[in-house]
Amino acid sequence: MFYRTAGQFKTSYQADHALFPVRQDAILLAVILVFAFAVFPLTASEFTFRALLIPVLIYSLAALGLNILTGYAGQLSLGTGAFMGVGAYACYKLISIFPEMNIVVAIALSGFFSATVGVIFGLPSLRIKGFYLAIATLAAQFFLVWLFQKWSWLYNYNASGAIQVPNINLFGVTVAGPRASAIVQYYFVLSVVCVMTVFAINITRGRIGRMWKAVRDMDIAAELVGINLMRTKLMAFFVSSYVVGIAGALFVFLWRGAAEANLFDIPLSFRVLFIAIIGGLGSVLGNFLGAILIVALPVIISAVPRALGLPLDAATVEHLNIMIIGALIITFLIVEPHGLARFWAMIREKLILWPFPH
Amino acid sequence: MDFLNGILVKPFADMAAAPDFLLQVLWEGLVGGVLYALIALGFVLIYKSSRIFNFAQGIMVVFAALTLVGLHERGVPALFALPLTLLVMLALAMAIERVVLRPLVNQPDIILFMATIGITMFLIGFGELIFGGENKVMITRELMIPTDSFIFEPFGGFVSIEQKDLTAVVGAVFLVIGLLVFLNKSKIGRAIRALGDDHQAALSVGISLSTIWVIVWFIAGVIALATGIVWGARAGVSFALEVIAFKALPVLMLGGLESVMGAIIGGLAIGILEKVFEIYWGQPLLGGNTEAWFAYVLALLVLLFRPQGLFGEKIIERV
Amino acid sequence: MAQSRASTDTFAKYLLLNAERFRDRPAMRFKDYGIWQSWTWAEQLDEVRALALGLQSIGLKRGDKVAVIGSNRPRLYWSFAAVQSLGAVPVPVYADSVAEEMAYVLDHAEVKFAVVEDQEQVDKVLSVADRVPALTELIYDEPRGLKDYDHTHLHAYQSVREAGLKRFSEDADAGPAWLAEIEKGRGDDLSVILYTSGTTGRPKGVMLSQDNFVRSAINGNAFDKLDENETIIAYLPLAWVGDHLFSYAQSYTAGFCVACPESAETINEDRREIAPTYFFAPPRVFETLLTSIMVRMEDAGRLKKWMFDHFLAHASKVGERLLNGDAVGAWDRLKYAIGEFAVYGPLKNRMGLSRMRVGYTAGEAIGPELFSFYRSLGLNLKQLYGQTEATVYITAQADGKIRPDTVGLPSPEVEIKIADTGEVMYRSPGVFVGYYKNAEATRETKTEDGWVHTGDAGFFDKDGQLKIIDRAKDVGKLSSGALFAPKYIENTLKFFPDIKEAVAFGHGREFCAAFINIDLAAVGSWAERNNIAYASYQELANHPRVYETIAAHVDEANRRLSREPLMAASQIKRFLVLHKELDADDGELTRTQKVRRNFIAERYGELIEALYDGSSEKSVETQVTYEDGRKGVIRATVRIVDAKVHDVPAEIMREAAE
Amino acid sequence: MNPRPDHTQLVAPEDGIAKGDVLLDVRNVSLSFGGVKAITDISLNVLKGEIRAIIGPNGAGKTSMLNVINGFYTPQQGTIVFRGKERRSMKPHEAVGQGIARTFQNVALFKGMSTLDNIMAGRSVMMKRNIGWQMLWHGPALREEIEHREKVEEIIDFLEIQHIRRTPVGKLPYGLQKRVELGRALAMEPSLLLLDEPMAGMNLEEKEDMSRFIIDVNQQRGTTIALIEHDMGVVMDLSDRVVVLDYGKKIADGPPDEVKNSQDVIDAYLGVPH
Repeated sequence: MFYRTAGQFKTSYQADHALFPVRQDAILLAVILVFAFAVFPLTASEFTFRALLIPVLIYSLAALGLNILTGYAGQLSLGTGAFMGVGAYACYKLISIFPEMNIVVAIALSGFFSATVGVIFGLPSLRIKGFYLAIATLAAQFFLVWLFQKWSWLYNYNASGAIQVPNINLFGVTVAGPRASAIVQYYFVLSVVCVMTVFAINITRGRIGRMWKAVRDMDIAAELVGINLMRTKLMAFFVSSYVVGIAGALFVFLWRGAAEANLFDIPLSFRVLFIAIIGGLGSVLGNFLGAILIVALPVIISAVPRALGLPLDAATVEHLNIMIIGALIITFLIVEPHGLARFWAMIREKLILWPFPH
Repeated sequence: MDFLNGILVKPFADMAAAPDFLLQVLWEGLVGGVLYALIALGFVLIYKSSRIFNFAQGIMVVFAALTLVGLHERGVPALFALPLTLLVMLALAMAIERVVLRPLVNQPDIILFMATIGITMFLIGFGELIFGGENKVMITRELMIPTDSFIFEPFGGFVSIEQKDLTAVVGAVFLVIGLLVFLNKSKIGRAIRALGDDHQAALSVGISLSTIWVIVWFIAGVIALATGIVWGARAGVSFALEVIAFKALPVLMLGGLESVMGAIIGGLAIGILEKVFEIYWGQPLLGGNTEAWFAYVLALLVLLFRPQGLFGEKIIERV
Repeated sequence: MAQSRASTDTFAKYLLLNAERFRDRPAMRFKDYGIWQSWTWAEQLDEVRALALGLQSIGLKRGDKVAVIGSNRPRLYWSFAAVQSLGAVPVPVYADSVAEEMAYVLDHAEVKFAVVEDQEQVDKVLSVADRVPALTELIYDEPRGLKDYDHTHLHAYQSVREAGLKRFSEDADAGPAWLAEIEKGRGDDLSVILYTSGTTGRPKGVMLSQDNFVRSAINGNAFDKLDENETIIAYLPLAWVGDHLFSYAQSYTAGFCVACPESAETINEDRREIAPTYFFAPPRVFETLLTSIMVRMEDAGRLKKWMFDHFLAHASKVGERLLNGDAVGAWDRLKYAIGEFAVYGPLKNRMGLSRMRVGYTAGEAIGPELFSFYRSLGLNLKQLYGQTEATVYITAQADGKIRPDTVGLPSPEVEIKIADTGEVMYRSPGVFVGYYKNAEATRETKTEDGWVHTGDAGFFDKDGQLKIIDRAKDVGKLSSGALFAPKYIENTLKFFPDIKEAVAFGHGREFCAAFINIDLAAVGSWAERNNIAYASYQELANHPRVYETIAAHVDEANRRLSREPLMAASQIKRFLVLHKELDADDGELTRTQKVRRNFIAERYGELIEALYDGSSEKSVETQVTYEDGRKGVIRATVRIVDAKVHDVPAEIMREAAE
Repeated sequence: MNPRPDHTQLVAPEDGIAKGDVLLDVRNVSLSFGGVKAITDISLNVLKGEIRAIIGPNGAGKTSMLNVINGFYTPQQGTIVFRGKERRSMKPHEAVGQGIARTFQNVALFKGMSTLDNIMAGRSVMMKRNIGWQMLWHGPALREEIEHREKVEEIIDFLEIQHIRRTPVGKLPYGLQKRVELGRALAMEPSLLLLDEPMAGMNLEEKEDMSRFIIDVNQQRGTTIALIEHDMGVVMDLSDRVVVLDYGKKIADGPPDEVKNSQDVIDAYLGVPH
């Protein structure tokens, strides 16, 4: 209905390979970006920034990283939380050792640490497939979290065993630490997420993305068209863990402000996995949709009874929350196993074909 | 040199020096291993019959135990609460079949796997909502499980074996034997075993797929209850127990997803080895708590050499 | 080299002019290799020059005839211009002609060269080459599969083009000489010879001059205010005069861009991408489009279907009035605007007609309901009445006040008179030079003072708009003396999407009867939804429930005919559903898909007799030609059904009586 | 001026072997799986520029033979000489590097990807821009992408699959999937193209189309083709030379006419017991 594609034709492959070959998609994105960069910052409250906007962005990025590995390259991972931890701890150590280091550089570098660890734990993927690999990634999860606890050098021998983010300035503005304002942190996270998303889109739509998808869809055939399975899989682990590591660094530095080892435990891994799956595997957009749902849900669940005058205690809300998320996951899987992104794709398809049903 | 000594020599010297303590460690490991094996068994049954990697198996253990204790707390006599809990598990199996499995039949493995994670979360939330999130004590005595200890004194030392652990081991052995008899001798059992290979063949036995699924999930529920009672008696009943579900996963990797024997042997091996490693290497050298990951790393190393697990069938790739 | 418009009397000169005035504007697009390959006017000039010089170097001379055979692709359009620039005459031939037909045309036109699309056409031409003595060189566009052919007289377009490019770059005189050759061109030079597929007899070669096309095109451009900003999609046969006018002559004179689709399968997709601003199609195309819309909407959800039907009903109420600029109430306007957003706009978008400013249906009469449907959506669709002999334009509807039952006012510079026999005659700058090598036919058609017989019966209504009833020779009388206009009846029947083709009989008979062809797409989809299994067209056509459906349509058609005083007598009393689809390969349709009534009457004589002798079924054997030219026989028992005849409503009787 | 390529770019690469010389020589190869012999001491060669057929009843070892040739299986005995280089084993992706491409008996396409992407995937090996450029997309990565897209479009044009360019291959009918798979193999610009039952499961019309494509590939591009086919009739029309396998052994080798009349072949197809 809104998608009037008639008259949009391409006279060159450049145009055909544009990010949004359909004009309406570009308009839609522009609208969203205006909201993200202008409308939200002007209207959002401190609570909205901290409870919704910033976590949505960070979880989206983490899910994007996981999606690269699981959705594009087909390698199921249950250890995302730990890899986020590697990014966070790496960033913490970098800032501790080089206090003058620019925070952007520190975050960018910390991704390389998680990427390296990711590749090491990705090595078994060359021999192990499917669920066996999924379980193998749990080895990384448990081992790394154990390491975060036991290796006190990582948290600068703090008695609490936790890492605490100091105040960090960027071009004279405090972006991290107790003094940082939410709006600054929001803009920082938003910018990083935008840049990473663009990179991810570009990689996934080009040669490397095709190789990943080939390995995912049929690894034997991929090998027989000349794709080097080892390099392709490890590349996926590298890129995925890099993005996840960045998300981990943002998670602690731009949002939580402090972290203990168990923050990166299994529940975090699963939350990111849910976001990726509910959002839609093999899609970039889905990560954002999934993150919005998973982050907003508890907020809504606690807000609705309050609005209805049924005050629930915090524990009940927490239990309800878990239960509803569980039920939602099942419902989503039944209704649309390919996630919210596919849901949107179908709506978009309907709008393009409108008024025809197919 | 000290380091190498610490890894290669000292642990064995310690073992030799205190064989009674080693025996105690082995026993503790064995009991843990029995529990791992039981949970893994639940996984294997479900995987074999429906190709579902049931992540919820661990939480079913907790849920079963919680239901039992919770019912008792609300005044249901223990011996009545037990069959009632079994009924709840049956209802759960039916609900899962109806609400989750049937609509998701023929979906890719990963989707079903995710669905079981959904079940897991639902059960956690549901269980806590009804029975509360605090730690509970297993009604060991009410179920007439002995709680004393046998004390032995081999090698001039001291080994204590708790009677409830012994009961657990003996009970588990009977449970497994019963299960194997059921799977091999009964019509339904054979159908379940056939299902893993070929849906059509299984259907030709004359039992509907739904029925088989309900039965399988119910059996998994029974195993979960048994595990829950034993584990609850050792560690108390709360959702913190769910970590044991994760313990069962490396067992599966070692034993292979489809092998009943693999689950049992893998479970015992991991139970014993992780205990021994923790006591003799982990605590002195690595700051302890290595049980958190030992099983996984071990399984991972084994898989690197045998990608299908110790008991899995070799996969021949065809094009 | 500046050219003024006044002196541009040939298309080659227009090419030079456009390369100057529209240098970097698009002239041609072609969906190939996944994108719209595009050429500006300057590039188009380069292409045409290269081809012309290449053709010259393999011996093409002024006055030679060059056959052009294939689908709509830039290189074939360029060959028109290249051939004309050298003073030779292109003869476009229908690409789907069987070898037999092609042999006749090629030989009759004495073609010396042939520019063809691909291996299929090369094979066809080679298979009849011994019957075309004048033919010396064959040029093909698509090299696939032709590698191992003997290339002594066979040339790849690419190599001819390259030879031309080489000549142009190496020989400093070649370019100027070519320009000089173009300068020699005159308006009264022959521009093309178009063979009309004629309903009877051998095709006739209509000779049209440069002037015919240039002046008709300029008049047409002015009439519809067409300029260089238009885009059209070229998809109708090259050999059809309409395509030659719209996609070639008007493009050159107005300077607009012509887009060629990727293949026959992707035409709808391609049209949507291009979204032409100027569009032409025979009624058949609009019919197919409407059928596919309705078929696809069948599967829509209840709510959507209701909305669709509701807004279409509203459109049919006020849409045309809005388009005609009549007064419409504010509420209706608002509702129409909502409809535009929810239904009409998206629908036009899916059809690829969102940007259409001017659309024509031509070639034959369009059903009024069909016509109104498109107009009610806000599409400026108009009717055009024309002929090859007139270089298309005889009458056309002007923007604004349009009535579906007339074909409009005389086109600019066209004079029209109605002969005593009721036949429409015209005189215009587009009137053809003559039939090639057929002076007798020319004399029969064109009078000394330039009036041309159209062969159609018609009259002017009170607004001065021309109304066409039928072919002059087809209009007959029932034995009662009442008028029998078969095409009118057929069009009434063809309004129903389930009916693809109909042939009405009744001249000299007591009553009117009809053959009906079902539309396989529409009826097949209906059958699928109703779980009716069928293996073939024949089986489906003979299905009792299909007969029921068709009977209901015939009944409705009769009801409509009964409301027309002139037609009420020729309601359909009996009909049958034909056991095979009428097919041009069997000679039942013309290449432009018009029914060849006399041929059909002859071929199915027994069935016609059965219609009138009261029998309820008839066994027949019919010879068919398959796509590859093999022949076969199909046997069928065709059932004949009676239809109900309606009384003429009283108020119409009164009107008629007044 | 607008360049419009004329199917001239995609020809079989120069591999230093003259037309008619031996391109591939399989020497005394034996292969068994855990004691079951799949191939027993088979020698055969493929000449540059020919269409070579390998036929035989089910279980004759045809697919195993292809798997040996392109490195998926390592034979226990015997060697393979390709383009003058001798080898016993190599990784399948190395075989691709040497110029061997293949299709599969049960279509092995990347189901989640479009026709275009599937064929593009066939050119992965030839694309070189690293991840840094890929991230930026514009510039070298895009240029490379377009360069290969042009070649892929030629293949799409050649195989007449324009209308399904954007369709996910999982949704295509079987016959078209086979065609896409051929396209993907062609995209690799192979010296030797291995086709595993290219016409299995097709109706007559699809078979005719596929035969035409195979012949066109061979004649226009000069690609050497070795194919396995079950349908004797098709093979006899298509191929220059035929080798017949039965129970892992070679029972005949030669031009179609000769092979057709061989008693061993007739027996094998009629199922005469050994």
